[in-house]
Amino acid sequence: GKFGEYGGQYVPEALMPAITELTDAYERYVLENEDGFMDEFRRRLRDFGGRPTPTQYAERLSERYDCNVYLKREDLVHGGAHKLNNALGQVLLAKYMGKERIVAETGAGQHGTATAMAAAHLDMPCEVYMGKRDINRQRPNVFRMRLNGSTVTPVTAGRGTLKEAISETMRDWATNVEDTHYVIGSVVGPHPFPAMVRDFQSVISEEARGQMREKTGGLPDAVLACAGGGSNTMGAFAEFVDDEDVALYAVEAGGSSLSVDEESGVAPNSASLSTGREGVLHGARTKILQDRDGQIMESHSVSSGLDYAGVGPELAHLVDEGRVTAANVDDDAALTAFHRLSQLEGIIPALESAHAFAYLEENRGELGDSVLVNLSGRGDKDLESVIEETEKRDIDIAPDMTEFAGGF
Amino acid sequence: GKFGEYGGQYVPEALMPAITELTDAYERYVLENEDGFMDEFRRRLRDFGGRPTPTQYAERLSERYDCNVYLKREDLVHGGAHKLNNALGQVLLAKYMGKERIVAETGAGQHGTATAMAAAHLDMPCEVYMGKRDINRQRPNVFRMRLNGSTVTPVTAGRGTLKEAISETMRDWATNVEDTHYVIGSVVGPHPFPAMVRDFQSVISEEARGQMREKTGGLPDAVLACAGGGSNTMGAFAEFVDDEDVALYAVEAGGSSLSVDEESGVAPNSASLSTGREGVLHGARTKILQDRDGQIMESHSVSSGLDYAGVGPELAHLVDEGRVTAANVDDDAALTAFHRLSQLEGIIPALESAHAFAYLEENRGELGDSVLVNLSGRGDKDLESVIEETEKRDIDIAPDMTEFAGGF
Amino acid sequence: MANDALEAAFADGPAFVPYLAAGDPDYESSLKYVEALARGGADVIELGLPFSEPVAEGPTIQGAVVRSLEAGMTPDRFFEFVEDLEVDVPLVCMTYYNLIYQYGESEARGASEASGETASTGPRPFVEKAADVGLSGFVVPDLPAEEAGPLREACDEFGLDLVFIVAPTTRGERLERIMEQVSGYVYVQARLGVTGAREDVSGQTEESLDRLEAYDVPKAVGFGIKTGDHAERIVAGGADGVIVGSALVDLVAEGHENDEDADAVAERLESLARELKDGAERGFAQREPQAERT
Amino acid sequence: MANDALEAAFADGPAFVPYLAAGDPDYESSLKYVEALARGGADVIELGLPFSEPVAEGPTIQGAVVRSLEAGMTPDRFFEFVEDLEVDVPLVCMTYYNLIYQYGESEARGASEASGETASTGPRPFVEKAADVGLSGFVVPDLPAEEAGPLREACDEFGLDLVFIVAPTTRGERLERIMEQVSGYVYVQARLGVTGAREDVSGQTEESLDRLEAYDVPKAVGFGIKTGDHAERIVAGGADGVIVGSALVDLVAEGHENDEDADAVAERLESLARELKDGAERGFAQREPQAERT
Repeated sequence: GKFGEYGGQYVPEALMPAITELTDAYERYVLENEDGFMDEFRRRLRDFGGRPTPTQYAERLSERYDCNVYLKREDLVHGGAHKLNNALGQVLLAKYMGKERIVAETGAGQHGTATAMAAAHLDMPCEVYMGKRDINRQRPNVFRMRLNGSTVTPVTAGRGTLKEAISETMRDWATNVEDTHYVIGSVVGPHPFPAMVRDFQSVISEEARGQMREKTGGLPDAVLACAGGGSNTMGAFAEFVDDEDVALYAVEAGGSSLSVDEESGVAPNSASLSTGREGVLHGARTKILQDRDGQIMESHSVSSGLDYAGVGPELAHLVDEGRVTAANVDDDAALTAFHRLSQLEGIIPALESAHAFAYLEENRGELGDSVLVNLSGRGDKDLESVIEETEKRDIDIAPDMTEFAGGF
Repeated sequence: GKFGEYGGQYVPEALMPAITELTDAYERYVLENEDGFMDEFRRRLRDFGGRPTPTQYAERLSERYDCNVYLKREDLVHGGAHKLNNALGQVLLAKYMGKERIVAETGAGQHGTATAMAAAHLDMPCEVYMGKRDINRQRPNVFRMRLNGSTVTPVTAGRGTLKEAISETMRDWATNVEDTHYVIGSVVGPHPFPAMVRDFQSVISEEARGQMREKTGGLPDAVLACAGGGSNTMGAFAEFVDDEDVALYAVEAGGSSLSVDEESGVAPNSASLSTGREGVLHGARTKILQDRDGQIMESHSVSSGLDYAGVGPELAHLVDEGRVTAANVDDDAALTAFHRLSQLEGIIPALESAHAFAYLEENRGELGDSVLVNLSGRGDKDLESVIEETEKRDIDIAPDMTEFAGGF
Repeated sequence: MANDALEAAFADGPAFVPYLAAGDPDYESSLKYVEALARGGADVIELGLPFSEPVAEGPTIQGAVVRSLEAGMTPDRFFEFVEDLEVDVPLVCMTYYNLIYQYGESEARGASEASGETASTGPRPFVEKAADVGLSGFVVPDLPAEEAGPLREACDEFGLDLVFIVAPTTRGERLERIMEQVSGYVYVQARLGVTGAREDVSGQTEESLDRLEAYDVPKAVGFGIKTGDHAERIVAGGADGVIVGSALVDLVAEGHENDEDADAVAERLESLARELKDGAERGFAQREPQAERT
Repeated sequence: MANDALEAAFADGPAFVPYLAAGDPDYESSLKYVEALARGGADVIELGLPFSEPVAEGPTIQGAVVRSLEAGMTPDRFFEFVEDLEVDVPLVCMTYYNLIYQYGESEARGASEASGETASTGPRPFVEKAADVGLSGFVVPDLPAEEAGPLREACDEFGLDLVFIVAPTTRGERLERIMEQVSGYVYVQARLGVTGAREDVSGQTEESLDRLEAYDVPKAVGFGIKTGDHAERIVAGGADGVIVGSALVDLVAEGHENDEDADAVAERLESLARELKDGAERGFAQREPQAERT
């Protein structure tokens, strides 16, 4: 359960037996494919989730950057992002474990909607905790969860965003631990979550590695993925970690600045790998945005899906080891990359994924001849944010926003 | 260019040479795979579009209906619907023909967004005509087209909906016919469009037929698809037409009533196959919603994508021949089916596709042991409509709408 | 073929062929407007029977279509309109094929509703009725030669002409196919696009006229002609007639918007008609020597 | 292990162990409140050092955490607070591990910033400081026995106790592992869930006490105890002490919301403390004969 110094199980005692039980189930079902769990998981990922997703050669980006750019198209997964890979795996595992209820937290709503879809598909009652402020910002996602039959419970504590929702979900779990499974949405939390979520997400790199070999006869020189909690990142990297010639770049949200405001407890970025400090949050030791005392900071990013003060412990370890390069781009660059990809490739990316493309733009020519970018999700969910954020800035490639001033 | 009495080329003389040129290109590139056109098309459909899409066994629907229900998951195609199959084919064909500009019309915005994506992908300038009223109702789709670099031109004629947009696009084409290709969005219009669009969409049934064989060792007893213009319908049926034991059901929008109001020129449905009369519209002879004199009626459906007064000539012919059964379900049934699928299967369907599921509900037990339903698109685009329309009705399985009263 | 009136209208010098939508903006005013065109020197009048989806028309004539439909125009009213008109020039019905086709369908439907059958009768009943009220022929913008068989037959049966449009893009075999079927006159579309008055005259016109030189049928040029000067240049360039629609409809629209007296509008229409007719005649006078044509 | 104060507090009859968050709702009032608890009969006091993500707490204690943080509570202020307190009962610091861990980190960072190195010092500096100001031990809700090694070592070094929580779900090997490490007392979590006052007493408590019977360390039961009656039943059921937090914090919150005088609130706290302490003692009196326990 450790990745170097990182990881572990820092949770209330009441949860420890559940975590032990989950660790056991993870080892048996996921690692050893007991009762054909992994076969069923892969089958459902295929038929329900739409896998495999393509690895696409991006003609116009390749031309622009004078290298071969490939896109791993996780935006095509059911629900519009890689999130389903994990949600489906965990809900299915909960079923194998005989659990009767699912809880999950969500920030922007992507993990919540993925879990709600998986729970409906597998006929499991599901309750999703979501900060009150996020609920107000992400009403379509709230509605989608409700449509799928899930209960969405507002969390009013603190600033009403993701980290409060995570804490609240841990409380529910601690209360109902005997019949409930907590579907954590990223490679964070206590062991076995970081390893398990990585394993469910590693289908991304497993497919991409084969597809790259098929298309190019070899492996890419670099793999780029955006990093918030790090689930798409670890998913995109996992099968390449042992390929030493493949450089791995985890691109975090640089937000509006890499500095922090300790007074107000706010970091105007979500760059835990780049600027965070080792600590313990939500069950694991990892890199965290925190003040001098150890109080957790409110993070910020134009992309709500990256907006988290921690990061997966394994990713933190791989960065420390030098295997993964931690990088970041700011809000402006991400937003510009969003517009660029939409126009050049006919793909509207999630603002999360746009960070990886912004890094590609900023480092053109320096990443090798063959670059694989994980397009972790589609941007339909971000349209309102894009209008709002584009209006504030002077992005010359953006379409005229006049007609959309103030949103839809 | 005829399907029995239906079809033909009823267009202004100025367009005839373009149509002749297109017919020639269709025969060479599409039918004969000249210059490897179809290979490139299929490759792009795979890598850019995300094909093949799965044929999924729907466990909970199967249980509910006591038969085996399979879903052809066109909702997983890039852009969220089958529309890209055709848009990508036509934009690519335009490139092979040396055209330098794309025009298209759109009603709800699905074909427009698909065309805008394909045009960006293939680096073709694109102008999309859209009724002013539709623009106001579908602002997110307008924004998506703009993001992809397309121009969206409002059409103020008439009631400002799809049929006016089609007429306006034909006018643009008639003006710029020498360097411009008109990407028609369905199996309608003058020959070769109905045949060509069917061929591009028939990848749906080609895949599904193979997938059903693989999954069940045979073919389904019935195939259900919703029908507006009929592109997903013909796509889902094409490869099954020769399988005489496979029953084919085209489910139209019954709207609020199958009657018509000749005085106001409005049909409160879009059931051209069920209630329309033979006539000539937008370049083809087919079944049309028209008044006694032959003036075209305004159609209506809760699903804007089915909201069209005509239907593909081949589909009209197959209905006359008895090969396809024309059916319809009303707005209430479609909306209820939308909620049912969302809750039972974790898939939020397009309101269009929901019509096919409503027919399944209404005819449970009568469609055979194995039923394939074409899930033509996802419902994210319909969330606002669903709120508005659900509020008006008493649908007991719908989630509580109070919080969403008045939209997002 | 059977009807001489149209060809005859082109026999003595250049023909001026104005267009108006019947019933625009209302039945009574429209009667006056069409009669004003006749007084202004029209040799043939194209009368539009409005269709809800006028795909070949620009904004001006779309406006006329909407006004006429809103005022209650229908095929039956159109035939009455023709009967009520007091003009002595040949009239051509310009409409879209569905209205022609449905006229027969709906008659047949009325007859067969009891029996539950639906018989497709095609365009014959419409043509028969047209002949009956004294129309001389048809222009059907969405009916290319390839689909025109049934209408052509009915026209032959009842002695009406079927005018076809030749576009700048119409060449070779297609041109021949059209010219085999055309009668009355050929409508030479001056430029690509849709109907509508323009500020200039297109070079495409001359090319088209050159292509048509070998054919014997009168050539009337339309699309974009707005003034006497345009008409002059077109006829000087070799056209046997000019077709003018949008410029005239603009006057009707203007009068309607300003709530003007129909007689005042009719006077302006007559005056513009005269200008156009005069322009055509000036152009015709310049036709010798033909060598000067570029 | 090294510190006898905690075990001693349980030696003479049942211990009443109240909890308050230090600095809630402000530094000065909080001092008064904690002192009131001591006057009300507290045998040990659990003092919360608030952490921004209190995952084990219910809404009541979350509220206390927010108030205290907003009033400026920090680890350094907390140590001052302990020094400023005038009470003569042992104090246990209840906090989350990151604050303990970071205290060392930030000290080390201060020292190493010039050299650019980052040394992980772990919990030792925090424990050293805690011993310095006279704290007797720790409860760390997010630190299970498996991860407690470094803190345990530091506690041993400086003679502090490390209290562990035993949940209703803690059994078998896990229980043994905890009981090997625990010192001072064991915090018996009366029910699943998070902290918070409840209307009833859970049957899970008795089961837990049964499981712990073999172990020698004092057993204090917490989670949900609200009244003297609750305390009575819990102690009658075999507990060596009762831990009460939310019911007391409720009084602090109430006073804060109503802008009450701190002394008035302190009085009510003292009174509730006394009720709870009395209840515990009544319960203890019923302990013989033990056979009556179901």
